Amino acid sequence: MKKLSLAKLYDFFAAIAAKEALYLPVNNEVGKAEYKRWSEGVELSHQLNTLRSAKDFFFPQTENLMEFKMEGKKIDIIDTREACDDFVIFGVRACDAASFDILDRVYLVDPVDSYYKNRREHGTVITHACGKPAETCFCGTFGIDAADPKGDITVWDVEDGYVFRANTEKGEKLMAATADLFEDTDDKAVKAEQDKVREILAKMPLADLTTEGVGAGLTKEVFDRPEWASLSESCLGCGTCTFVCPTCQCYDIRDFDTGHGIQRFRCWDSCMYSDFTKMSAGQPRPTQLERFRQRFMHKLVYFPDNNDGVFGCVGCGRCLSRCPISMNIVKVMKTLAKGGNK
Amino acid sequence: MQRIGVFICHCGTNIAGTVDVKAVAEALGHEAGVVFSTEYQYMCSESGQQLMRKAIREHKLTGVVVCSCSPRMHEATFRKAASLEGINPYMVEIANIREHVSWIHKDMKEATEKAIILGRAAIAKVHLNQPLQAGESPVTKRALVIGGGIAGIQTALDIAEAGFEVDIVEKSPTIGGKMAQLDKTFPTLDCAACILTPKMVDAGQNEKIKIFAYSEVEAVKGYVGNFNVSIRRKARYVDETKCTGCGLCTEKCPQKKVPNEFNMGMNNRHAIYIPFAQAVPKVATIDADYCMMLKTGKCGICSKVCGAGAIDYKQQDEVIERQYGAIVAATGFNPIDAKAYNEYGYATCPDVVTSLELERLMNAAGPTNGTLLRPSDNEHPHTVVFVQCVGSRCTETDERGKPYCSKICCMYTAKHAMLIREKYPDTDVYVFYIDVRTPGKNFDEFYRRAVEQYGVHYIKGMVGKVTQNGKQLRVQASDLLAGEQLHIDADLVVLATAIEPDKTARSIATMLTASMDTNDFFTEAHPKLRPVESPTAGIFLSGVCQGPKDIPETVSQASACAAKVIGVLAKDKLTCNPCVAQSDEMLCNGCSSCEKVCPYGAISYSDKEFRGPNRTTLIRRVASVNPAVCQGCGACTVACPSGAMDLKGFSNKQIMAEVDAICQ
Amino acid sequence: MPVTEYKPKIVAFCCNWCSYAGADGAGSARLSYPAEVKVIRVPCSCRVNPMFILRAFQRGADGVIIAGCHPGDCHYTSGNYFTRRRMTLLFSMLDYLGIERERTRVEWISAAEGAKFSKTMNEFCATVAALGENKRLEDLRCKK
Amino acid sequence: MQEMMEKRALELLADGTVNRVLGWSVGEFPYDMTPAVFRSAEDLKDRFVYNDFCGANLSKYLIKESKGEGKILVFLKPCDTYSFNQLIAEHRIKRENVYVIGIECYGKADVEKLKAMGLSGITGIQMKNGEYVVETVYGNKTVKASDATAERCLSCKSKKHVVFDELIGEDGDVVEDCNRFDMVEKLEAMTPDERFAFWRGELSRCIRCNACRNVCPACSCEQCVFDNPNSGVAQKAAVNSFEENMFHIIRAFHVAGRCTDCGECSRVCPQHIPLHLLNRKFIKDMNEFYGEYQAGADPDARPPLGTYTKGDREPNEGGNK
Repeated sequence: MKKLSLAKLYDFFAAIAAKEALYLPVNNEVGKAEYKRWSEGVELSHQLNTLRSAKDFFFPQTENLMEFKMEGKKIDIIDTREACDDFVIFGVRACDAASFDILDRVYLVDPVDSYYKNRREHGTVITHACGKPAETCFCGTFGIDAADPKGDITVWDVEDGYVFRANTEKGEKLMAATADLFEDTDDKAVKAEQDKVREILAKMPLADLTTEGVGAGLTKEVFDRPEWASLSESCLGCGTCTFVCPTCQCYDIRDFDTGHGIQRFRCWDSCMYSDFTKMSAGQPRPTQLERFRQRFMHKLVYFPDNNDGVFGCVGCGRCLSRCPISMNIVKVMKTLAKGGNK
Repeated sequence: MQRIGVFICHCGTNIAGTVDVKAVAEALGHEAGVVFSTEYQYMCSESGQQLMRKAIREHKLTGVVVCSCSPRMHEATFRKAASLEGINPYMVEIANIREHVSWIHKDMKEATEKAIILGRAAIAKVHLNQPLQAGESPVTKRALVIGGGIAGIQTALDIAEAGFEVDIVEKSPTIGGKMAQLDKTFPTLDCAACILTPKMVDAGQNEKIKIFAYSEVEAVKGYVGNFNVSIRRKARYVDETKCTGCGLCTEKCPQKKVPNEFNMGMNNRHAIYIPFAQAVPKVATIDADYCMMLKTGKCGICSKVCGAGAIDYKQQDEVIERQYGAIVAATGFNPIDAKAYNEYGYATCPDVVTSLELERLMNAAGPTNGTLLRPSDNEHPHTVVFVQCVGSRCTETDERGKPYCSKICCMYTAKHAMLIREKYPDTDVYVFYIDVRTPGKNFDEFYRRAVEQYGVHYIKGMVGKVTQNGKQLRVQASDLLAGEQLHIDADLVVLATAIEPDKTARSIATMLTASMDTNDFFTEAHPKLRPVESPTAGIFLSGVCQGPKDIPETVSQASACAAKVIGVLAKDKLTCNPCVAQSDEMLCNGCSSCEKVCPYGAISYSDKEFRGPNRTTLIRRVASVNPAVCQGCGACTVACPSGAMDLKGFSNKQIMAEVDAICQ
Repeated sequence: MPVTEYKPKIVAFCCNWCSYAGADGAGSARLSYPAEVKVIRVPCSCRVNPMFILRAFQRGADGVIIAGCHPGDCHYTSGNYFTRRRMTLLFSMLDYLGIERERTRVEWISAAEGAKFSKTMNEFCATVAALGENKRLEDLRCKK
Repeated sequence: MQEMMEKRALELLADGTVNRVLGWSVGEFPYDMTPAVFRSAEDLKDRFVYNDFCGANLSKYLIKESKGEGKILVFLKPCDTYSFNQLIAEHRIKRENVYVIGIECYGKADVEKLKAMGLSGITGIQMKNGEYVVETVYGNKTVKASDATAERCLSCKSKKHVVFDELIGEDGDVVEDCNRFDMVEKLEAMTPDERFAFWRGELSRCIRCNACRNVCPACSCEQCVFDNPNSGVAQKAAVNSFEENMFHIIRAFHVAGRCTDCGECSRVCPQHIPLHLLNRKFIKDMNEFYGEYQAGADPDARPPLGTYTKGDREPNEGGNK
């Protein structure tokens, strides 16, 4: 473990930014944290988390896949892929860091998504342990430790500075490159900080949220639960929960006619949308009930079913604060848990 | 995918002179979906059309793009040619590369590029065109003529002659119009009343013609073949069906001080009056502004003397609704108000009169019983000066006058000069003119007679000022040919005032949705080829409301107009424009936004059953468009937030495809 | 910047009954205007959906003009009155978003006003040329 | 308030006037109530809640609910009644199937404002005497209720219920001197470059989640043009600045004259874009150009874009600076 003094944080940023793009949470026009590229004068946000998740770095909302040019009856396919530049994300919380594992389970298994892989390979993730969790936090439900996030490097706030721990080769490399800024330290301060945070987490209203009633192998039981009707009743069918979610990974592929060619791009899609996976025969989930159920079945049943019991949720709590009508995964889980064994 | 044929017209050198037609044909030939592309000298010619038809057959075309003159010229021609080969006429699009390209751009490269882009836009549109079928709507076999002057009378008589019903709506108490006020007519010098009144009587007696005199059009709804018109029959306070026109009331009425508009206010009439002896309908009218009984409730003499019991002081305006298949605007004209012309002293000097006032002064039924006496002292004038072009042919910036030539003034002034010289040879007559315009049969001969035979002094020059000089008028003028200033002491000065469309024409045009030019003359559908039709289907133009005309021209236009009206009324059904709005019921919210902007009331709503998700049934309120009533403006398409309402032939996607092609 | 060299792309939506005929009239009278003006014929100015205007800007137009019958002269009685309200609001909104208000225009041009058509187009082109390329409502994907 | 509402709802359910109740159900926290339909007395007693954080406008749900069997009871705040009326004007709600109880409102609270004060780990909020005692795992804090009033409520246009079958609490008046156009005016006074920069900054955050659209009572199309692949303008993502502008301009235009200014769009925007400023611009312009008009105030009134006068102003006349 290495220690960075309070004063040297921005020297560390400058050292990284000199070589590659550095992104970190910054307060925006409306005072909310959002990832922005660091340059001299840009200040790190002290908010718990960003409005949008960190998945954007590896799975952006829109990206071009390829282009076509047409002339007469001839079509040229243009591969627009190119290796992306190295970049560093600083300040990723434990929940978002865990979301990358979930996305990896989708995009890095066969067939590998080359667009995602490209970004993943060139990105270094520096996580930042939570100091002041909120009532909407429930990462613990999914075995995530807010006080010990993963990532290539983990950073803890301690009284008089920051403690860094490299977790991967990428992380080691980065720290080695900036070694002169650091001094050696032990894990005492970190342990103290971790104990404090874990103690707070235990007091949070969602601390006792469990995955009772959901999980791998429960497709039939959960799918047929009558509560879906009332749970989905007031859902507006917007994509807010999906788009702020760090683990939602569905996309749509569309063509855009630029007037001088076609751009084939993909963009985030939401299973809450009425045209999600619409086919020539129509919409396989004709009402909001089915669409709503799909989202939670996927996260709480189908995903664990296909991924060794790993849930498709990291408990970041974004959907809890952002849903226009305050319906969310926690309410769903609690409802399903309640009547589950009846 | 369409199979599109592209045909580029040279229009002789009209297009080919500035646009490289071969290059356009070549470039458009490479567009997706184009299977045939060629150019030809005159696509609209018989052989050009044959070429197109042959290509349609041989290349199995499903769509056609013609790059030629304006679609307003030949769209119909090419649609018809295409339909002869079995292609729906609405699969033809025109790229206007003449009016919009070759005629305005001089640089060949630039013009050719633009022609190619307009061609591409037309191709992009054709790709999205759908075959459209025109509907049919029935025709009400009755015409409405607005205005009962000679134009309206002639049009009505001709329509009636063909066996159709006609209504004439005239705002004054009698038909006859301005012609009834004229004394003699040029170039024959026959008496206006003698030739007009038989026609008035014919109109009054014709079974097919119904005259609504003292009435005004209040609202017009509907469309060609099916107009619904509200007519306000103003209260005459005299029962038209009872009044015999004996005139006793008009003699006994104690209120005698009403300016007589028929005589241009130069004498008075009674509060109850018949405008003139030959009025049709010959029915008395009470002028409510002057009638003691109506104003104070004291009098009632007319009622007492009326043997027929026709007087009805309690009469109210009545609004009636009538249906018509076609409407004729024959709203006529008025002389402009000469008061604005201070320099000619019209407002201040009583002996400065307008030509129409002179007509009355010379008419046997006029205020002087036909003897030419000047208004100030009833003396016989010995020197008369005519001033031409008062308010005509003015510059655009002149707010008092009109930019156009009033056309009739040169001839009626020659007539006046000639008549004065003939009746009163001791009178000197001077005419100041800018140009003397005499195109027309026997017109120039007539003018020359005035100069040569009658010794009228024609002086090319402008009158600068007319001032009262004792009992006489001092006329300051310039003689442009002699290059000198003149002073003439005249006894009477006559102003040939410009004519302008009647003030009511503007509101009538709005009701008829007929367009007008900046001078408030009705616009014709085509200045040369469709001079008696308005661009609005079913609206026709007769007489001076379309532009200045003399009587023979008015009458011939009136008859031409009647022929066009008969053309409509003779049909049992009219083919509707298939480019109408259509509502996609699957998208319609039933919110009524579209209905609010539809000028024709073509949109209605009904609750319909739809298949909902999971075998449910939903009932939704949805809009539907009556294609016979919709005229295809498209207002509803923009009012509709969901995009349910679209316009056939000009759909959202078609227009956006054109935008894309143009901006590319 | 050589402003005079720059030729803006202009889309002119013209009502079939007045302004399109006015454009024809300009042609008949050989009253020129820049070739960058391309006319799209619509039955009435009220057919012009704000989406078409934004679409034109997206696809590379630098200016959009809508020409219709003079108020009171609409072939369909009231179409241009609705155009007037809709475009007043739309233009005000574009301006509110900081998009140059001079890039959009509504003109009333009758069938008889070929000269006005030509004059209007010349003026509008000059105005838009002075503003330069449309940057604020552009879609970079559509640029070559 | 909650007790009175619950009591009335139970009575109306019991006497058969209605068979359903549309209200709010309890959340996980003191501030996250979800709109819900209650079908039984038990359900009402179990879950029904009403407090300062029940901000959602329930009128849009009635498009669907009023087509169901029997009558539904709905609780509407003054601003919600305008939306309700507007939907009546657009024939979207079957009035005879709805029993409206107007509830008095002196402004709703916005939990975001509490969170912006640094309050986190909220476990309870006690409301009394115009103050909130916010209980958190980090300690308690008392804040003035007015400091937590939702932004939209600070410029409330009306405390009057324009439609109701009965009222709970007082009916208020139209707020004559509401300051709702202040920010619009401020923007109008800026230079075009400043305005452009402002809106780029705001709209560039858009993630096209459609929350604004889907919550909007005016955006109740069977299918939105932006979702309809046949419309020619469908778009799924805010791919670039053009599409952000296109979506928000056209959405504002489509609801112009129909938007009642309920403020839901800005309330729900996860990116905190002040979308209501677009709608308010249209409202302000329409008021200034065509006379005062409040959508929803009178369901029989002619909307500004559904009518005209011969002397309307010309589009080329400038409006802003």
